[in-house]
Amino acid sequence: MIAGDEDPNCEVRTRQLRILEAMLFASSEPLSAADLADAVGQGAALPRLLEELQRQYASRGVNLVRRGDRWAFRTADDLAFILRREESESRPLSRAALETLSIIAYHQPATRAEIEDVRGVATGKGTLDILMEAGWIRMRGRRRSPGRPVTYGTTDAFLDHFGLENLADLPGLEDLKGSGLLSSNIPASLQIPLPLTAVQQREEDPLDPDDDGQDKE
Amino acid sequence: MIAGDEDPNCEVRTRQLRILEAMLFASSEPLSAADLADAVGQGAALPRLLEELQRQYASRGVNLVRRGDRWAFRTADDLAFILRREESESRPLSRAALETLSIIAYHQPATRAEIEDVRGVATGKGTLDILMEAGWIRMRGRRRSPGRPVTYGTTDAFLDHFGLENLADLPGLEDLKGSGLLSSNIPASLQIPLPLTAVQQREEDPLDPDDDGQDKE
Amino acid sequence: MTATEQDWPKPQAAEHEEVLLVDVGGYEGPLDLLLDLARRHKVDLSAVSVLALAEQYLKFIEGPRHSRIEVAADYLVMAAWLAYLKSRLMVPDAQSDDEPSGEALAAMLQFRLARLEAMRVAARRLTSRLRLGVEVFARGMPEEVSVARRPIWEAGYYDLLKAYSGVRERGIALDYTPRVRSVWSLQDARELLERLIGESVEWTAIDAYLVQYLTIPEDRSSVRASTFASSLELVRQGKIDMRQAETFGPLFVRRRRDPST
Repeated sequence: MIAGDEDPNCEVRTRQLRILEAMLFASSEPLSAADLADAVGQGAALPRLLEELQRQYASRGVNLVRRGDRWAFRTADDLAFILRREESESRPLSRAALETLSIIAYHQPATRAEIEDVRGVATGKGTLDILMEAGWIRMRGRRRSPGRPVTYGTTDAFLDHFGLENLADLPGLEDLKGSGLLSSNIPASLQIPLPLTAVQQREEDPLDPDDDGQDKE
Repeated sequence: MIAGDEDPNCEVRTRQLRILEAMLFASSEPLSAADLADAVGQGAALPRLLEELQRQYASRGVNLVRRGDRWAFRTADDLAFILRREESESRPLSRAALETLSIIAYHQPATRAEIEDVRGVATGKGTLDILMEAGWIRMRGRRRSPGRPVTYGTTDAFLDHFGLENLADLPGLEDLKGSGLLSSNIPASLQIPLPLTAVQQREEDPLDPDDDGQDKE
Repeated sequence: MTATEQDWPKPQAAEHEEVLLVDVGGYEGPLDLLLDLARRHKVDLSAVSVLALAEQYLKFIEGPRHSRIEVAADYLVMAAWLAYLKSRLMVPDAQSDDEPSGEALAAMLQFRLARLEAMRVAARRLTSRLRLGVEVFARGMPEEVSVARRPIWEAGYYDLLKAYSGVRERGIALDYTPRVRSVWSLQDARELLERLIGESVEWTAIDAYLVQYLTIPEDRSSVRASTFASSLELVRQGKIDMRQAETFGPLFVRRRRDPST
């Protein structure tokens, strides 16, 4: 069943593939290359092995997918209608939460002020909390700007949930970039004093380990 | 990749296999034939499909196994080791263990009673177990004396860990005094055994292969 | 500039009156309301007349403002800004003016509307993807990885030797037997003194009585200490007298004469 027989180290390779297969199958969470490397041995050409495994499973009912820097087996997209289950979430995300999530996804790293600037309305702290609790966003760092506001970004779990290989897969990302709608640097001529402006500097510092994201009063 | 191409309804069959594969993968419990039948269509020859799937996965890292009249994917038996991860953590050896180890090193082969005699304190079995687990001591044999007590000695790993070429490298009485480890006003009667000179005197029998070191009651 | 176009289709009055009754709280802020107003008439936000939009907003907000005092400040700030924008759009720019032109402000508003719209579309596209746990699934029966914690024991060579030395020294302490010293008890000393002094009433140096006992060096201090202590006791009991002529001089003792005899 295993392809790649042309390889002289076929037996070793087959075994490495089986180990990867078993590990990825056993876990419900995506595994990082580091997690996998430990099991197959440091010398193994992990990227090529994963590629091979991905190829072997491409036509099957279960596919090997990449989620950020992690890998996981997921059921094939085209079987969605057969496997579809009722949404287990007791309450779906509010429009505010969904909008905030997509603003963070497309603009990351984004501060709360920037999110509010896009939405034109104050963001309840609860909205960010819900998204963090869902594991889809996280605090990334602090913007190098007055007040050093916390910046938010999406997580690998976000990629996993929405079936994205990486952030470049965000639907319509290229179009949005092309139209300048994601540009944070609004031309100076368009700066308006009222009603809502935001400091749009991109620089950020990574979050300190002991920084809980609370702003100093 | 999918075998069974000899089947005229290959495409249907391939699709049925993919559905089974995805369902079995995603299910939180083993599935019965009845659970699966709905998804692949009532007309399908389910037993043959499952057999086929089982065959396809037989050589892989994950196998399709039958549990009673239910089916599930499980990690291949020979790869069970990847599911047991060992995490090591450094811990300092207790004083009791250090003392016991040093006594065994100098006085080997030494019985538990002899170790206790030197330490002046009863030595818990746990202490010896820890040293054996660390790979630094081993059971050498049984003393040819009443009760035939087990004798302990150090291992090559012990030499390795402490950077000794052989046991004769252990510092003698004068070395210990010279380095200030032993106070200089110790009685002349105190002897530090020369490593393993005692072997000839202290008769011991090698441990039988089936002797687990337990003392007969 | 599309922002100054005057061909904004006027909504029918009836419909407009209805809209006016809508609680502004139903909108997520003034930008949401503006976007909603814009989208009622144009799909392409870049073609929206900002001037007309501003007028609509101001009209919209007037209703609740009069009927309900608690219209959110956000809406009023936006209303004020749109009134300002309107005036900038209607009055030609003065060259010396440092303020941004009406067109620039209008373009900025369009940009923000388009950006908010884009994010809404993005959110919809995101949620219409096949989602994990809804259409796509992870392994349902993950096989737990059991983690066995294996201690790596740390012990240095010095620790080992220190431990051994410690144990051996402790062994010595266990074998310790105190040196047997001959010690004169006070009782013995007292009996001896009484016997030696006897009935002698002559002043005699105490060392002279003890001379034979003081020859053994190890015993000397014990003999002295015990006999001295005992002699004090005998003085207290009125059995002997003692005297010392000078500091560190010899001690003299004699039997005390019974005053009654």
